[in-house]
Amino acid sequence: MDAKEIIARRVALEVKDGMLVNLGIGLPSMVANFLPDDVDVFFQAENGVIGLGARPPEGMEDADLTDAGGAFVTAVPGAASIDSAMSFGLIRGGHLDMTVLGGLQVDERGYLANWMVPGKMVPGMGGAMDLVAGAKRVVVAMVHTQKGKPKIVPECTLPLTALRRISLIVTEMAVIQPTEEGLVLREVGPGVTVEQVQEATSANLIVQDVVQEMKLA
Amino acid sequence: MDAKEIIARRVALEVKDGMLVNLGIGLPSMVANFLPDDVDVFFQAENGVIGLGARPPEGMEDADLTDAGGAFVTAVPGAASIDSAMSFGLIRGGHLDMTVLGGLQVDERGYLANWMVPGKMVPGMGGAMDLVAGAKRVVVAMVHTQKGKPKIVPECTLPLTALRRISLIVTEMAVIQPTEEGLVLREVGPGVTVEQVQEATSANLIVQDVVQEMKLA
Amino acid sequence: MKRATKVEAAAELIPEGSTLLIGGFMGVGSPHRLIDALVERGVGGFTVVANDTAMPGTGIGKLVTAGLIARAVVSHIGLNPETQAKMISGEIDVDLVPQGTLVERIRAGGVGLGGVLTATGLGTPVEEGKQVVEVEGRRFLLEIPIRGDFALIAAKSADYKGNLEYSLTAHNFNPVMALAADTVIAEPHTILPVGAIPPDAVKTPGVLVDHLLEREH
Amino acid sequence: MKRATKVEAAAELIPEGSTLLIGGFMGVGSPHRLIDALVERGVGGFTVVANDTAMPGTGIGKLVTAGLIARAVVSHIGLNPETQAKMISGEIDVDLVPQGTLVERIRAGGVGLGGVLTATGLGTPVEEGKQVVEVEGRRFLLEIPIRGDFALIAAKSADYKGNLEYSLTAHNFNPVMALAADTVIAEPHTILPVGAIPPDAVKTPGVLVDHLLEREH
Repeated sequence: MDAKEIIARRVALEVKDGMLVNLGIGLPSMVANFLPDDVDVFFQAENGVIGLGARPPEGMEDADLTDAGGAFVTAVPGAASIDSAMSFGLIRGGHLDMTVLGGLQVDERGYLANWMVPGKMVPGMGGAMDLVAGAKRVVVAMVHTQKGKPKIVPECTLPLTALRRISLIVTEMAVIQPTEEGLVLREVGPGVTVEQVQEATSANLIVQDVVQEMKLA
Repeated sequence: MDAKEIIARRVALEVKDGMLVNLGIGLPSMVANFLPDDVDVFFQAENGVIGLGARPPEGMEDADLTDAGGAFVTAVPGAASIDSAMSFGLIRGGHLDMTVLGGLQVDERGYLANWMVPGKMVPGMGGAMDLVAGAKRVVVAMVHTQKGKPKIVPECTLPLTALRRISLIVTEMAVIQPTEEGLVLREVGPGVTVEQVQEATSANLIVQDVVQEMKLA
Repeated sequence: MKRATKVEAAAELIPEGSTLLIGGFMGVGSPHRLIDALVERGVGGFTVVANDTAMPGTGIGKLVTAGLIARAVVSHIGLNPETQAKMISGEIDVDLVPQGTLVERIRAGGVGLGGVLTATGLGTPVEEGKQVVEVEGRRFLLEIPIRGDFALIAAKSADYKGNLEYSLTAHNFNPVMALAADTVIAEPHTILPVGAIPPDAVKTPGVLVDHLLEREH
Repeated sequence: MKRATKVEAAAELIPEGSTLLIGGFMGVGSPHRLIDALVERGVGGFTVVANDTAMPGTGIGKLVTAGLIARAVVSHIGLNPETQAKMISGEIDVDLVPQGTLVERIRAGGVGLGGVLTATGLGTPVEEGKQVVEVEGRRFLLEIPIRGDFALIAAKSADYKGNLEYSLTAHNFNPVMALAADTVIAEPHTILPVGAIPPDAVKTPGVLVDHLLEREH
């Protein structure tokens, strides 16, 4: 199983029945593939659909039904079309139960940086700042290191996405929960040791007695 | 012709083709009866319909289609249902071309008081403050005096409805335009003299060379 | 999926002293069966946020008559002499808010805004005690969010996901209130199978609705 | 009633240097025929307010390629390398705004609010130069209204009163932009007779729409 699949499978376990969930583009969108059948959730895309479904069969695409990345999608029974004011009203107003986003850095305060690298990459924040500021739970799904360099750091050096402590970090090596006391290591990846996680992390990790190995959906 | 009909007929001449118009309850609502046939306007009621039509025939009322006073109405072809956020978005956002309201007092600054008499009548402002603050044109339709006492006064003694100079006062005795310089007497009612208007008005009136007699629709 | 609730069971959910956002405009678009059940049950001390208190014998007017309201945050009480009498006697604490400001304050509470700036109310008693903020040389009142413990709303139809449609002037405050309460109880005239409401017709996404009343018999 | 306009005639209405609010999300729900006509005409220097600049060859991306944009107020340019290159070279001045804040600023401009308070952007580069307002102990950014000289919007269908319906994720910024410009030009896929769109289906009331493009051939 590659790193991305491990992450997507682990994040899928965070999705509970009845939730309204926003999945970011890329890795986070893979989470939808690993949900148990008995979990009844609505996926929201910030461009304006609640009840996002799978890709349509070829030839059945609709130019007016895409996800936030512009890819063709379908709508499940009971879906709703909303405009951007309602879409972000739901996000900022705390109606979104969970958002799963990628990350460039997360620090010991639980702050996320995921929208720009000054001088290199300035794509714009899109909906990320509203999602991180407003969703009930913010789960960051990312590979643990970037070209060997830790992404979980003492303090973000990149511009922050929001002044909000995120809820959970899921990487292929670990599940880490930001708390008021700092970053608590909750689980390690398949075959990964606590020491290996610590080596790949420049932030201080709080290691409690029991660190379980990740369950995967 | 009684005072109210004179007022309603004169106000009707202010309604131009293509306008979106809000008529208050009572006297202002009579204006709709005197519009020329070739004037194509939309009436808005602040409770949420654009394209208010006449009363329905008996037996064809709908409990979900009323005006802001709770009276049954119809909807013209091309009508739109809107919620209160959109309704007042249109009002406050300057999308309403004209509102016609009753008045308790108007003063030399052109300020209107029409929503409460402290200690006597505290019905609440309803939509009046938004209408007066936000509509492009505010026309006050009222009888000239209240039990012989002038309603057009040097300075309102009743609580104001808004810090906004209204556009026009129409009574059975006069048409008066508030301007930066003060209240300009534009027209007198049928058979009414300038002196009679001045006597019934405690505010200073600016009387220019030509004061015409009201035309009535 | 939401199982439809009996009206008595829904009323039982609401503790004494709760803050209730109640839809409707002069009784049009109010949740009449819920209101009747609350009167039947007799638990009160409520803070009611609504456009108005309707008339005695109608909609929210029944809650007034039954003595269940301790505080009313409304734009208008002019057509309910009982509310006025109880305000004067001190039984009900009445907070009068301009209609457009009221709906924006509820919307702000629902969509996670910290407040909105409006010119409505400047220079009137509404200004008292409020922060005035200057933006590009213009003065505005800072109006802060309103939220409820419960929103009691009426709708034309629902599906079993909780998606709602509204009818004509029965929209009014209902769609905005659905955003702004911890628990949303919707009273539809009818309930349709999931998928029977097209996505573009949904005005309140089902994710906002916690309880759905059984359809009318 | 609104006579449908030819797309070339609509493009001619727009002077050099205008501020344009343009609907669409990655090209979905953008007014494609209007954009093509603007490119054909070649007059530019526009300030474009939109969710994004799509991709080269799509929607607003065509305006970027044609060099018609002097300033872009957008949430995201990540999928258009041409916009990024022109930002770096200084040809386009790019103002990045969080998506939820962008839509609320346009809404505020449309519904007559002087500004809105949001926590989105606090502690990030978005905070720079902005007034921070404290409400009940919490800090918020004061975000001020955005309006356009023109709104260029797309719709599923219109009637000859200008009432508009939208489809699925092609709603996005269109309904809000229809509120916030001096002149609104709507590009519907089809135009229906007046009365053919039920009042409850109207998302943008026709009174907001100034010009209607001829239907597609």
